[in-house]
Amino acid sequence: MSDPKWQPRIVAFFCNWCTYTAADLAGVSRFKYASNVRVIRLMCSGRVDPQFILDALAEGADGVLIGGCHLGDCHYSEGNYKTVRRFQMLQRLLHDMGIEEQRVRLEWISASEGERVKTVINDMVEQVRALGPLNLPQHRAEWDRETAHPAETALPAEAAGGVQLAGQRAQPEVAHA
Amino acid sequence: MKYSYFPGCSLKGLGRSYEESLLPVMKHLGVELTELNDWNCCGATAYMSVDEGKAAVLAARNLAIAEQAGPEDLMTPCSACYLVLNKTKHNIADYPAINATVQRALGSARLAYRGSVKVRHPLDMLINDVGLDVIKEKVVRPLKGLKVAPYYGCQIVRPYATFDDAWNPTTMDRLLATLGAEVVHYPLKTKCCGGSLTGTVPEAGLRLTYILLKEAVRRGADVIATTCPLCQFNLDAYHDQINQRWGPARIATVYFTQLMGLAFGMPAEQLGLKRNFIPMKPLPAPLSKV
Amino acid sequence: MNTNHKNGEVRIGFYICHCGHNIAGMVDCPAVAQFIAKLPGVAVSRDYKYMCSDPGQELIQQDIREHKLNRIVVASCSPLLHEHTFRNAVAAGGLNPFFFQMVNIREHDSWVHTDRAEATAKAKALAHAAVSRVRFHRALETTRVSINPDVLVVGGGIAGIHAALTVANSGKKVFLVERDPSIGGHMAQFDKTFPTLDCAACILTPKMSAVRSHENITLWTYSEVVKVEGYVGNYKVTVKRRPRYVNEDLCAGCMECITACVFKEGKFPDEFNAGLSKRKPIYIPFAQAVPPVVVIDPERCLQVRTGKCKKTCIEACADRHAMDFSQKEELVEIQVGNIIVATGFKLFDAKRIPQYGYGQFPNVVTALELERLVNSSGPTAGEIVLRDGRRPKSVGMILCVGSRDVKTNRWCSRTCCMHSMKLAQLVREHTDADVTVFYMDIRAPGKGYEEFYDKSLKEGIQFVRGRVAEVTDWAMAPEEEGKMVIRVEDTLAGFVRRIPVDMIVLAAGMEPQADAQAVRRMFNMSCGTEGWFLEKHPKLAPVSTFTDGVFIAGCCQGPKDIPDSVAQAGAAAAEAMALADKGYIEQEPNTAYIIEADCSGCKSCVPLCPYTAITFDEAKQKAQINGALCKGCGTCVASCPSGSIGQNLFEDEEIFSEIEGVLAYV
Amino acid sequence: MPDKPKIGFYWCASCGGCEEAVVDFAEDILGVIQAVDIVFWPVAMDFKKKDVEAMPDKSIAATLLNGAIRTSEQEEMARMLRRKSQYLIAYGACAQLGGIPSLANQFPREQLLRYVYEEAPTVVNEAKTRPQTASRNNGYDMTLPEFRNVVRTLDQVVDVDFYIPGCPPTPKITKAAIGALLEGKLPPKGSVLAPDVALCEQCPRKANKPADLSFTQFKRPHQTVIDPNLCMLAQGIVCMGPATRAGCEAACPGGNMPCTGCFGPTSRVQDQGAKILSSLCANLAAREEKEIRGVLAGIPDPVGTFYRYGLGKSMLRRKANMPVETAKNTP
Repeated sequence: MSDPKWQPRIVAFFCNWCTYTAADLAGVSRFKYASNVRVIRLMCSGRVDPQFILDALAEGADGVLIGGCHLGDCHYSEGNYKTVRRFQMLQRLLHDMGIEEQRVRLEWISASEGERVKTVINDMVEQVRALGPLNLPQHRAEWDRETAHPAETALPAEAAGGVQLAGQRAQPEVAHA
Repeated sequence: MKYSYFPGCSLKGLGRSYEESLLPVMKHLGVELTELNDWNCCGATAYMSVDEGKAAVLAARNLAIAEQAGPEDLMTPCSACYLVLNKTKHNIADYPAINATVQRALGSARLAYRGSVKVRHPLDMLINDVGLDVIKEKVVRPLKGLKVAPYYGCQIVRPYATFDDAWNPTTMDRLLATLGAEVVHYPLKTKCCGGSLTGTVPEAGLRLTYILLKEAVRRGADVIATTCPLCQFNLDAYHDQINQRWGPARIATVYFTQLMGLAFGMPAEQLGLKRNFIPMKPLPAPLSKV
Repeated sequence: MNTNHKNGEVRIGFYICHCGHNIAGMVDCPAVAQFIAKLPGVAVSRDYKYMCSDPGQELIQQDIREHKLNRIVVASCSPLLHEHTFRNAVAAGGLNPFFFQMVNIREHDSWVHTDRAEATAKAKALAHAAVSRVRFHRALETTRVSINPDVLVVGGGIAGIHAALTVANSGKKVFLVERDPSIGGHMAQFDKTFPTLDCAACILTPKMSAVRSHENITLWTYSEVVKVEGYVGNYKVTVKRRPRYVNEDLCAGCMECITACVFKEGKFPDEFNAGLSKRKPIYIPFAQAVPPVVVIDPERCLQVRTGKCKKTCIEACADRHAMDFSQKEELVEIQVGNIIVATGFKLFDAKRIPQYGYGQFPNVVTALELERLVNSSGPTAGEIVLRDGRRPKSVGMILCVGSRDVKTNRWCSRTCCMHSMKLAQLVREHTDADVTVFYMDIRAPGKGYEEFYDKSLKEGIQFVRGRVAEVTDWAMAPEEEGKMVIRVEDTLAGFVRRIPVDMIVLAAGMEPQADAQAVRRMFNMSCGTEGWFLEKHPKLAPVSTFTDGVFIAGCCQGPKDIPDSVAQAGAAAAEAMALADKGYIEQEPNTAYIIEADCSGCKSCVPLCPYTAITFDEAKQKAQINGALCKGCGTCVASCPSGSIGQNLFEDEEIFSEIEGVLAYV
Repeated sequence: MPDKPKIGFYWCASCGGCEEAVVDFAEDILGVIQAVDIVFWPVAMDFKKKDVEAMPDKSIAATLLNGAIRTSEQEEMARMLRRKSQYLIAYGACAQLGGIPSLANQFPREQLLRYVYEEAPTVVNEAKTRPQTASRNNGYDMTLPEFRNVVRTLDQVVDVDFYIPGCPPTPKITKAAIGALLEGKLPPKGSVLAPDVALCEQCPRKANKPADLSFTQFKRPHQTVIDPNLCMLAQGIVCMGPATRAGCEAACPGGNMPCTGCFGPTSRVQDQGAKILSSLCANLAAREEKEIRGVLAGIPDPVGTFYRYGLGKSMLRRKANMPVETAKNTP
């Protein structure tokens, strides 16, 4: 896609105790970095379900960044070990599914490394920018053009209480303005 | 014990007495030195400041040849060679750009350098490989009563303090003590000898040389022991000018290998000792017979 | 249970805070509010100057009443800062506080971005995510954990001592654990203290004995914490008590055993005198030691090492029977509610800067060694003398040794300027020597400190601005003979100087303790990159850590002088007491739970829990989670292969909708 | 009996095993035939497309459609049967999840055709002839369905009422489904007609799984002698059971083979592969990155292992950045 206005969209999952706090510190220190990363706070990088990463990519993220405490420093003592193990397999899976490893990154950033938040995010944004858009939703749309009518289930389904269930989700609305 | 041997230009020229003493001493200790085949300038002197890239290539060629020659460490006595070869080794490892230039140049001569060569200084290898106890056994004429100021010069411990402390090196002190000499405390052991400034800006260069000599004399040393051809020359060759400028500071400067030779009972002339401008003071008995 | 609420429609109230200019300066708040207003389920969407202010909170409560809101989203600063504030506001408005979600558009947005359009877009995305997520929130109850009022203080320096006394005076039990044989720390080694020059012993000793006599304080010296389990309010701590081979209760500190020791002379470097004097294998750390009982150095005592000794000490002790070579190392377990860590600092090893000649020239000493020399109870009874007994005619003091130097430590050790000036004045007092201080900057920021600097100048102490290049005994001029020469570029005069002196004092800086990393892991704290223990917030929570119930005081948090250490110790004590007096702490209800009907009993989750909160119920053939033990990391939730574990506040669908939300707007 | 409910069976991209599963009813098939009119079942009975087209919409009570959707014809039939049936039921793994055919979503269409018609070792085809959507053969116009770029699940093409999982579905759950259908005791639309709990609950080896299992290596079934009683995972054999819906009564573990996941995930899981990956990896014993990599090397093909039946329905669905080629079967 040769859209000059294209900006990478990166979803980040930061652990509450180290990386999220480091990002706060980066803010307090007024370090300036790229605005492409959207942070989702979890208590521990161990909470990062591989489904979250696949979903983020499937829903239109060009990259996913996971931030946790350094190995040995996990607030829950072992959580980040689970993360790094899952991560290694996920990387192979993504590779086999045609998604470049550099789109998904795992970084250990301790609560005091505010500056590292800046460097890691800037670095990753540039990395992903160089790779170009992933944009799986658009790919799916292209794939499905060959079916006569779009599948009914591709429309948003309403669940009880007027609440969308995560399971059957609409395509993300595209950029305003 | 086997080493590849890189003499460098000095040891074939001005500093030949260094080689003249080094080779027999090493032989005597059962150390086998194989001179590199077709070695070239190490890249020191003006080269480094004119074109670092070309200088690196020059040095790297020697490293490449050494790597080809075999697994032995590369021993080089001249401080300048020692520093430049080490520096190049580090730069090739640390800076991809330099590495690229070097490999490209080497490639055109069907050479390559994989980075495996260890560059060693004789002091390093004498203390850590041969060992002082072995050396002690070889001492037949201990240098009793000879007061020696150990002078290391600036290059072998800085910036890469690989085998000795950068501020207060002691390997030569320990070696000289093993030979039976009395090592005087010499706080200027790593200060600058004036380097090439002695030729280019004498008032600056010679002053530094003078300071070194003066301090050695003040400390009551009979002789300065050095590891560096340039230091040896500076400390040996300019006494007349120094005398005119600041007054006398007359003391001989010899290579530590020459003192080893004497202690091993080798005749002075075979050790190139006769080449000095300022000859070593007649030594207390029994050495004086030599 | 883990599906969204079924009770009618969702009515969301969204509020975006300007935070003065902090947010509004970079984010178009009204635009964000308008964007959010269009999203399904949003009933109210407003922007306001200061949401955390009373009127701001009142606004939320009013809207809850008037617009029947049942979900609240506030976009402002970090949840780590104000989540509690707004939850309380929501609760005051009559809603369950967990029907609330916070969006961090200050620390994570307005403060770190420079393009208004981009920052605004990001704010919209983050807000969109929160709005999508909050739909799924459920009413939750916080659980209360009761707090054991007893407090553990680790480290018996001035900080630990002050903290222990403060807590004990409030009527709570305190365990004070000190690694050395006596409490007192570095302060006990000092002679006088700046800027008042009152004697350290005079102000410290009373506090030390107060610790010993205090009915609420259990003092364990020569002991170390080796294990910490549990959580805020309920810590289980294991303390290793090393044998001192002397019964503390029976020993009267008469020291006859020391006189009687088979070692007639002191033979081993005396730690307290910084190695300037010698002690015997049996010794008393220093005159005012607390407890004032002797201790035996197991590495040195013949009896302990070989078992072959005349044991003259036992004879000397006679019928007091205080000597006890049968003592063994023991592990004691205690229960406390709060922990105050005050483990102090380590002095920079001046040998690491060889050009300053420490360890090479006998008359190069550290500031701490000089402290012992000027101290009347020190090895020279207060005489400032060179190693050969002469009195120095000239003394040079080198500042920032190991500090403010990229090659060693980058930080300023904060106390060295004042400390050195104090010593300079003492040297002038005790001798007629010229004193020259070599400094980069004189840092005297404190009450009466600048005045102290002036006093030093008036007393004729020379100040030379420049980083000393080297200390050498190479003399170039007659007046340099037999002296050490300090070579330095005088950056005010603008040339290189050689200054000969008899004695050189190195103001070695402060470093984190060698075992700081191990200690911080044990107490589950964080460290800054330099190795100092990390406070929860540099301004608003300076003595708290990221682990509830663990507080820090004194130099383990960073270099500081005595007044600051004491102030911090008081603060840490107050924090601990506040928790203890409240008696309980509300715990974030972010625990995981197993949906029993859905669990297949595959046991995959059981080994994952670091707190063994997950067990397998053989009867039901299902896994189950003990909510009291669960800390809410969510690792098991992410791992359950059949999606049968939920986590309050972090449900799958909540996170999925957040993902959708952040991606819904570029 | 005119008012017997009409039932249809149809197959799309599938191996035929699902049809076999119906035949596996054995005598019970008679019971079914008693209860219903089978109005469409190309495999077993001679019906033509036009017969169905002739029927009024919604006149078929239920159609059990198996197989994934790969060709234009399959899609067309699916849409028609959707129109004609009150209930359209995705029957079997391929219709529900894409099944094994959807593993083809890892490859571009052109590569598949080239391999099948030119490169496969058993193929002799110098002319490199490929099936054409339209051709003329001694005077007749011949057409073939178009081969699509993507393998789709049934519900990615038409609205689906219920799912009967399995490769193939067991007679038991099929009968239960048909029974519920006849008695009108149907769960909410979109339900999978099998227990919403993982297979371990039904697994005879469940009791023999240690509660503190952590993996030091992974083996594939042919690399070891499988203990007939011990939990597969406890033997280091990748078993999809914990991430797979129950209902088959652990047929494979019962037959001393690990579960490969054909019943798909529970309703609470969106991506079966991601979940088993998460669970298995979290429980590794290794701590150093190198060790971890070593242990995981025991699973050489993550996609084929974790998504053997579910790639078409997975979050990524198809290998990213793959071309969408012109809708003609010509090279």
